[in-house]
Amino acid sequence: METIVFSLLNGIIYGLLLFMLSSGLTLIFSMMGVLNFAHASFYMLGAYFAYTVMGATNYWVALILAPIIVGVVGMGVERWGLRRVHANGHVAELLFTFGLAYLIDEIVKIVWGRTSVNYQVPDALNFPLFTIYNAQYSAYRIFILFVAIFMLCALWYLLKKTRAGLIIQAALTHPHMVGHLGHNVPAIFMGVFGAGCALAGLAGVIGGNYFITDPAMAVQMGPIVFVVVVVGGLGSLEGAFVAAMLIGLLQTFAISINASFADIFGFLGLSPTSEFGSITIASMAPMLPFLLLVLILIVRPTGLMGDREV
Amino acid sequence: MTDMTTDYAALEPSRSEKFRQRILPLILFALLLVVIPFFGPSRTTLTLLNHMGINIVFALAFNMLLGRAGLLTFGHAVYVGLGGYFCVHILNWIDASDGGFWSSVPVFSMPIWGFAMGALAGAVIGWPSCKRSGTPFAMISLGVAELMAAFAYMFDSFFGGEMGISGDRMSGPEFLGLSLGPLDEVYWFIAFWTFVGVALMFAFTRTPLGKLSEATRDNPERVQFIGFNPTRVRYLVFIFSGAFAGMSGGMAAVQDEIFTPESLSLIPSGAVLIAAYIGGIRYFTGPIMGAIVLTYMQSNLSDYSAGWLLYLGLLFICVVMFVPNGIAGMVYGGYDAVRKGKTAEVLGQFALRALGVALMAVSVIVIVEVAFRYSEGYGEVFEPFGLSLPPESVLTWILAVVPLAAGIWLTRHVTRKAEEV
Amino acid sequence: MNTPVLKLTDVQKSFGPAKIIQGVDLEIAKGERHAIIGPNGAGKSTLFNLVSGLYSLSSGSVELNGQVISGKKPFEINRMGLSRSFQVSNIFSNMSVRENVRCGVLWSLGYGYSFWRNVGNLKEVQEKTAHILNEVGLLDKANLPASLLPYADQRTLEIAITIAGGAEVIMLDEPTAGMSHSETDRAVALIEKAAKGKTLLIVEHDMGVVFGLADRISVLVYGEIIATGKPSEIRGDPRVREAYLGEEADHFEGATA
Amino acid sequence: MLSVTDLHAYYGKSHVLNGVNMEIMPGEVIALLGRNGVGRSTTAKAIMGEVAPVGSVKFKGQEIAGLPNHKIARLGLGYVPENRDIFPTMSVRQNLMLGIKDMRKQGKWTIEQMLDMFPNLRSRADNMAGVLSGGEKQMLTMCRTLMGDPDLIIIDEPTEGLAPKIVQQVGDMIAEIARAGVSILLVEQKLSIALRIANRVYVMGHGEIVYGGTPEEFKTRDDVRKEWLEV
Amino acid sequence: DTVKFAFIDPLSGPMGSSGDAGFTSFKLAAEHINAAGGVNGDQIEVVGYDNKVSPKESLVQLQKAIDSGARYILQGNGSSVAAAIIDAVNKHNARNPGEEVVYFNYAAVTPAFTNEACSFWHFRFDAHADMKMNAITDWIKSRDDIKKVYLIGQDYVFGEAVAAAALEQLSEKRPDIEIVGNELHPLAKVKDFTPYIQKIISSGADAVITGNWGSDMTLLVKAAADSGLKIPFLTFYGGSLGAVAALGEGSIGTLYQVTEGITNLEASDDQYALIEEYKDRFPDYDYYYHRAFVTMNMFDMAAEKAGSNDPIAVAKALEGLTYDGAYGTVTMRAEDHQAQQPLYISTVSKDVKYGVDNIDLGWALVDNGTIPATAAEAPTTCKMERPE
Ligand SMILES: Nc1ncnc2c1ncn2[C@@H]1O[C@H](COP(=O)(O)OP(=O)(O)OP(=O)(O)O)[C@@H](O)[C@H]1O
Ligand SMILES: Nc1ncnc2c1ncn2[C@@H]1O[C@H](COP(=O)(O)OP(=O)(O)OP(=O)(O)O)[C@@H](O)[C@H]1O
Ligand SMILES: [Mg+2]
Ligand SMILES: [Mg+2]
Repeated sequence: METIVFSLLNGIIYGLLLFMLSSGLTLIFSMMGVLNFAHASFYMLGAYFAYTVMGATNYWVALILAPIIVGVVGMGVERWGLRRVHANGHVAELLFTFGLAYLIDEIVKIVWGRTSVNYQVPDALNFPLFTIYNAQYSAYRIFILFVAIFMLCALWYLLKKTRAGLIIQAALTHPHMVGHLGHNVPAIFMGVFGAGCALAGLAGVIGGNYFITDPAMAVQMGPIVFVVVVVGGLGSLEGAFVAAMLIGLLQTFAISINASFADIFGFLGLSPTSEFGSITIASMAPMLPFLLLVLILIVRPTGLMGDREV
Repeated sequence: MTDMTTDYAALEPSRSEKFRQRILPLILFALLLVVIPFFGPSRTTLTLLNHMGINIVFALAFNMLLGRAGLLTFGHAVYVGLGGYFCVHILNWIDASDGGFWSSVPVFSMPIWGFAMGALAGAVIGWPSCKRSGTPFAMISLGVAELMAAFAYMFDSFFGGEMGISGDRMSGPEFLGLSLGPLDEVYWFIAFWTFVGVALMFAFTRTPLGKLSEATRDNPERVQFIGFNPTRVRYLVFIFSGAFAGMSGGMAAVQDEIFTPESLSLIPSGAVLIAAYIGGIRYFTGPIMGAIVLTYMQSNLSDYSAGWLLYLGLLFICVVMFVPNGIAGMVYGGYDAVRKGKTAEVLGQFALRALGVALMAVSVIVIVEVAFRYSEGYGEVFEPFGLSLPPESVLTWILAVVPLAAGIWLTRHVTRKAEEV
Repeated sequence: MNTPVLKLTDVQKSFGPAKIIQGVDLEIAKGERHAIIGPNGAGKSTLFNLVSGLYSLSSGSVELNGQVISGKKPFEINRMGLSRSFQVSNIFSNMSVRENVRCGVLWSLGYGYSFWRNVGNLKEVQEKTAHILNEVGLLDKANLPASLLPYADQRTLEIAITIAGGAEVIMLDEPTAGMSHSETDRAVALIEKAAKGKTLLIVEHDMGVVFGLADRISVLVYGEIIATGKPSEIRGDPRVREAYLGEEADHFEGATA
Repeated sequence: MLSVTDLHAYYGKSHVLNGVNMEIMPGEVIALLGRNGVGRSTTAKAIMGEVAPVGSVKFKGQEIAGLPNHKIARLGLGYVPENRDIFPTMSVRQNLMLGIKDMRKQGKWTIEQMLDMFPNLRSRADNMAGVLSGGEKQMLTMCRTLMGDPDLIIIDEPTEGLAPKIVQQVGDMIAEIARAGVSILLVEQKLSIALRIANRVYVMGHGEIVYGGTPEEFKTRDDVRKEWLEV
Repeated sequence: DTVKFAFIDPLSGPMGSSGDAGFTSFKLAAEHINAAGGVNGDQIEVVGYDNKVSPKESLVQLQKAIDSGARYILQGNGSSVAAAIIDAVNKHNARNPGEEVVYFNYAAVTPAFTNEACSFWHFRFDAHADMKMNAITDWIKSRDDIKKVYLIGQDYVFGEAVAAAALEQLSEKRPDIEIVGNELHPLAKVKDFTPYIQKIISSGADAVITGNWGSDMTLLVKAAADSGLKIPFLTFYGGSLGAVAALGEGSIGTLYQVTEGITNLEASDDQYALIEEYKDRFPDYDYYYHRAFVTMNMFDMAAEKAGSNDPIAVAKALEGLTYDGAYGTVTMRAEDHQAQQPLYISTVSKDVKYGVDNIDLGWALVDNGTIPATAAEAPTTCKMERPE
C-alpha cells in the first residue's frame, strides 16, 4: 500500500515535471517540426536568468521576468538564425540548434562561471507541506504541480482556442499560400518559437532550484524531452501530457520493483547470478522511456495520440 | 538497332570522362595516402591521420544513410562500437590462442571482422527500424542508441564496463610484414583500409542498390511502382551502412587498442552527423572533407583556446546558415565556375568574402578570448601578437567592433553584387 | 474475347463511412486501350490505387492474367506486369532524368537489389534506358535533374518511368493534365507508340485525348460504372451526358464531325 | 481598382515579363488569355509578390509591389494559385477556416454557405483535404480564398483537370462570385468559359499585353486568336 | 631545461570545471617548486591537454603530449580514461624503450589499477575506492546508533565495486548492521531521485553509502533533503565542485565525504597561506585537490633523491618514498604504487574557517573522523613487473 501511494504520488509529480520540461518542445516540435536540440539550453537560460533576477529582486519577479527574457532571446534566434535555415530542411535546422546549444552553454559559462550557482527555493515555498509515511512533501513540489498544470492550460489554449496552431502547421508546408491568405507567417513562427523558448525558460525557473543550476544542466536533461514529445505524438498536446504521465508513473513504479530478471524469467532457466539475470527492474527504470519510444514508434509511428507521423 | 547504339553512346559519359570522374580521383586519393609518410609526419600527426581515416570511413558509412538514402540516424556510433568491441575481443582471442583458429588470423584483417559484426548488428537492429523512415526512424535510432549505451554499462562481459576492454595489436601473425607496433605501420594499415572503404562505398553508389536508395530517398511511394520494396531497399542499405561503420570500428580497434562504452554513445553519433553535414551530405566527397576538418578541430582546437567549443558552435551555425551545401558544395561551386571560365570573377569574389570573414573572425576571437579570460578571474590578459588586450582597454573595444562591422559590410556588399549579376 | 488481362469483380472501397467505390466490374482484354472517364471525385484515381495495390480493397477481387492480385503489395503487382503513372507527377526529383528512367528498367532486367554490379557497366540497362529516353523525346535532357524539367516534360518523364519496366498493362492517370494543345498532341503520340501491343488503361478529362485514343470507354460516376462501350456509344449515351459531359459533348460532336 | 504599370519579372536570368500594363475596375471580371508559358501565371505571381515584381502595381491606389504577401492579402487581394496548394493534412473545414483573416469579424461568406454551394465539399467536410479528388481540391481552394472576403480575386487556371461538367459548375461559381461584387482576374485557357464570364479580355504574348477588349469584340478578332492563341 | 608534465583531463564542456580545478592545483604546486629552485635545477612546466573525458581523445592527447616532450602524465577524471592511459603508457613504454613516460593518477580510484592491473608506470596519489570504503566503515564502526545501512550507486563497474566493498567490510567490522537496501541505478539518467529516497525512508535506514558522483550525487542528496530525510549520506565525491552550493543548507547533517584532507583541519600556517593563495588566484574554485600538491612535492623529493629527472629513475625513487604532508604522512607503497595516507570523514557545517563554492558553508571534521593510514590501508594483489 505504502509503495503504491508513494509511487502514484511521485509518479504524478515526476510526470508533471517531465511535461513541464517538454511542453515548450511540444510546441516547437509539433508546430514547426524543428527538433530543437537547444531546448535544454533555453531551459538552462531560464534558471540562470531567474537566479540573477532573484538576486536583484525576488523569486516572484523572476518567475515572470525570466521566461519573458528567454522568450525574447528565442524570438531573436528565430528571427536572425532559424528563419534563414528553414529553407534547407529539418536536418539543417537541427544542426543549427545543435550549434546553438554549444554556444549558449559556453556563453553561460562565461557569464555565470563554470560551477553551479546557489539558486535556492524561496523561503516562502521551502517548507514541508504534509508528511505521509515519514516522507515529507515540500510545498515546492506542489507548486511545481500547479505550474505544470498552468502550462498545460496555457498551451491548450494556444493550440486549440487560437488558430495559430493550424496556421503554423499549414505554413510549414505551404508558407506562401498561407501568406496569400493574409496570415503573417514569419511573425507567427517567431512568436511560436519565442513561446516555446519561454516555456522552456519557465521550466528552468522552476527546475533550476529544484534540481541544480550549473552549466551542465542542459546536457543532463538529455533526450528525455524528445521521448515525451514523440511518444505522445506530434501535434497532440494531450498526447504529450499522457506520455509524460505514463513515463513518470512507469518509471516510478519500476523503481519500486526490486525483482530481477531471474525472478521473473526464472522459469526459463535464467539464473540470478548470471549477468542478465541479475539485472533488476528497478535498475532498468530510467531506460524504460527509451524502450517505450522504440516500441511505440515501431508499432505506431504517429505516437500515442498524434495525428500525423512524427 | 544501329541508331540505338549511337544514342547510347551520346548519353553515356565518354570513356575519358568516366576515367576522369571515377577512377582518377581514387588513384589520386591512393597516391596521396602513399605519399604522406614520406613527409615524415610525427607520431602525433600519424595518430591524427589515423583517426581521420577511421572517421572518413565512418562518416561515409553514415552518409550512405543520411545523404544517399535520406535516413537520419542519431545512433550510428552503435555499429562502430559493436564492430570495434568485437574486434578487440578478437585481438584478445588471437593473443590467447596458441594453435587454434584465431592464432592464424592476422590483426590486419580486423576491419573485415568489424564489417561482419556491423552488418550483423545492422541486420538485427535495422529489421524493425527500417519499417519506418523520416523522423520516426531518427527517433528510433535515438532510442536504440540510448539503450545500447546503457547496456554497455550493464553487460560487463562483452563491454567491460566503464573501462571498456583493451587488446594488443602486436599479437598474431604478421601480414605484409607489418608488426603494427609503431604508428607508421599502423598508418599503412589505416591507409589501406581507408582506401578500401572509400573505394567500396563509392562503388556502392554506382550499383543498382545504391541508385535505388537514392530513388527511395526522393520518393519511396514511386519506388513501389517500379517493382521495389522501399522497406527492403532501406534495410539493405542500412545493413551496408552498419557494416562499413563496423569496419571503421575494426580500424579503430587496431589504432586505439581499446574500446569503451563512450564510443557507442550519442556523442560520436552526433559528431559524425556534424562532420557529414559540414562536409556536405549531397556530395560523395563531402563527408570525407567533413571528417578531416572535424577530426582535426576536435583534437587540436582545444590547444589554442579554452573557448574552442564556442568556436565550434559558431562554426556549425555559420556553415548551416551560410554554406548549406557544406565544404564540398563550396569547392565544387568554385570548380564549376572556374571551368566555365569565370576564374577571375570567382577568385575576386572569393577573396573579398574571405577577407570579410577574416575581419569578422578577428572581432569574434577578440571578444571570446577577452571574455573568457575576464570571466575566469585569474587576471590573465589576452596578448595576441604582442598586443595587450585587457577588457578595459580602448584598443580591445575597437578590435571587437570595427573589424566586425567592416566584415559584415564587406560580405553583404559582395553578396549583393553577386546577386545583381 | 479470350480471358481478360485485367478483371475487376465487384470491387468496393470505403474510407470510413464513405463508400467511394461501390461495386465495380470491369474486364479489359489483351491489347485493348481502355479509357475511364467520370466526374471529379468519382473514384477514378481510387480505382487505379486499388488495382495497383496502393490501397487495399474493402471487398471484391482484382485479377491480372487470371491471377488474383488484390491484397498484394504494389511492388509485387508491378513485378507481375502492371505499371501505373500518377495524376500528380511522382518522379525522383533529385536524380537526373536518365537515372529516373534507369531505376524504372532495373527490376525488369533482373537487377533486383543487386549491389555487386556497376550500373554503368550493365549494357542492357543502359541501352534500354537510352531507348526509352529516345522514344519519349527526353534524350537531350537526359542529364538534367528531374526537378528542373518544365512541367510538360515532367509529365512525360512520369510516363517514361511507367513504361520503362516494360509492363504488359499500363495505367495512366491523366497523363496530359496541364499540358498545352501541342504538348498534348505529342503526349498522345507517345502514348500510342508506347502502348503498342500492350494493354492500356487511361483516365483523362481531355475528351479529345479520350476519344482519340480509346477503343472502349467506361464511365465511372459515384463509384459505379454507369456505361461501358465504344466511344461512339458513350458519346451518345444520355446518362453520360447528364453525369459527365454536359454541354461539351456537343462541342466534341462538332469538333470531330 | 488594380492597375499594373510596366511590370517586369525575372526567373534568375530569364526575363519573363517585359512590361505588363493592365487595369481592373471595381466589379469587373477580366480574363487573361495567352499561350502556355507566355507568363500569365507569372503576372499573377508578380502581383501577389510571389515573384519579385519590378515596376508598379497599385491596388486601391496603394502601391503593393514589394509588400510581403500577407499585407497584400490583407488589403483585400485574394489569390487562387495554379497548383491549388490546399493543406493536405487538414480537414476541409480547417482549410476553410484558415481562409478567414480575422476571426473576430463576420465575413461576407460563412463556411456553411460555402458547403451549401458545393455539396461535394459538404460530404467531405471532415475528411483530410489531401485525399480530395482534383476537382474537389479546386473548389476548396476557391472557397478558402473567398472566406477572406477579398475585393479582387486572382484565379489561375481554375478548370485545369476538371471534368467537363464540373468545368461548367466552376464557371457558374465564378460568375456568382462576380455577381457578389468581387472583381476577378481570371487566368484561363478555355475560351468558352473565359468569354462567357468576362467583361473584358486581355491577351498576352511574349510577356506583354498584346490585346485588350470586350469579349464581343474579341470574338471578331480572328487575327489575334491566330497569332497569340492556339486554336 | 624544463620538466614537462602533461595534464590530460577535461578542460572544456560539462566536465571542464572539475578538470580545471585539478589543473590549477598542479600549476600552483609547480610554481611553488619552481620558485624554490625547481627540481634538480630544472623548472617544471604543466601543460594542459583537453581530453573531453573521452578515452579515445585521451589517446590522441597523450600522443601529442609525448611528442612534445612530456615524460610525466597527470590525469584523474574518469576511470575509463585512466584505464586507457595506463594501457597506452604500458604499450608505449614497451614499444619505445628509452622514451618512457610515467603516469601520476591523482583521482581515478578503481582499485584494480593498483591490484591485478597494476603497472610500474602508474602511481596513484588518491586513496582508492576500497580504502575510502575502509575509512567509511571504520567510522561507522564507531557509531553504535547506526544499525541499518542503505547502499545506492550507479549501475556500472565502479558502483558495483563500491557496493561489494561496503557489504564485505561492514559484515566484517559491524556484523550487527543490517543492509536494508542495495540499489543500482543507471548512470546519469535519473532526474528525480525522490522515489529512491522514498525507498530509503521506507527501509528505515540510519545511513546511506554511495559512490555516486556528479549530478547523480547532488540530486540524490538534494532529494533526501527535500523529503526531510536527515541521515548521513556517506559519499566519495560529496566535496566535488559546486555540490554544496547546489544543495545549500540542505546538505548540513546529510552530506558526508571522505578525503585525504580538508581545508578546515588544524594545519600549519604555511598550509593556510597556500589555501588562501589558491583561493585568491582562482576565485572560482576552492583548495580541494590537496593531493595535487602532494604529487608534485613527492615528485620533487624523488627526483632530488634520484638526482635525475629521468622517469625511470624518478619512478624507482618514488617507490617507498615517505612525505610529511600538511595533513599527515604519505607513503608511496612500493608493491603497488598506491599512496598510503590518513583519510578524513567530514560533513557540511556552518561555522567553519573556509567555506566552499563561495558560500558560507564548508567542510568540518566529524567526531572520530580521522582514519589513520594504517586503518585505511588495503592489501594488494599486485605483481609488478619492473624494468631491468
Ligand atoms: N485515402 C482516402 N481517404 C478518404 N477519402 C478518399 C481517399 N482517397 C480518395 N478519397 C475520396 O474518394 C473520392 C474519389 O477520389 P478520386 O481521387 O479517386 O477521384 P477521381 O475520380 O480521380 O477525381 P479527379 O478526376 O478529380 O482526379 C474523392 O471524393 C476523395 O475525396
Ligand atoms: N520557377 C521558374 N523558374 C524558371 N522559369 C520559370 C519558372 N516558372 C515559370 N518559368 C518560365 O517562365 C515562363 C512563363 O511561365 P508562366 O507560368 O507564367 O506561364 P503561363 O503563361 O502561366 O503558362 P501555363 O499555361 O503553363 O501556366 C515559362 O517559359 C516558364 O518556363
Ligand atoms: Mg484522379
Ligand atoms: Mg500558368
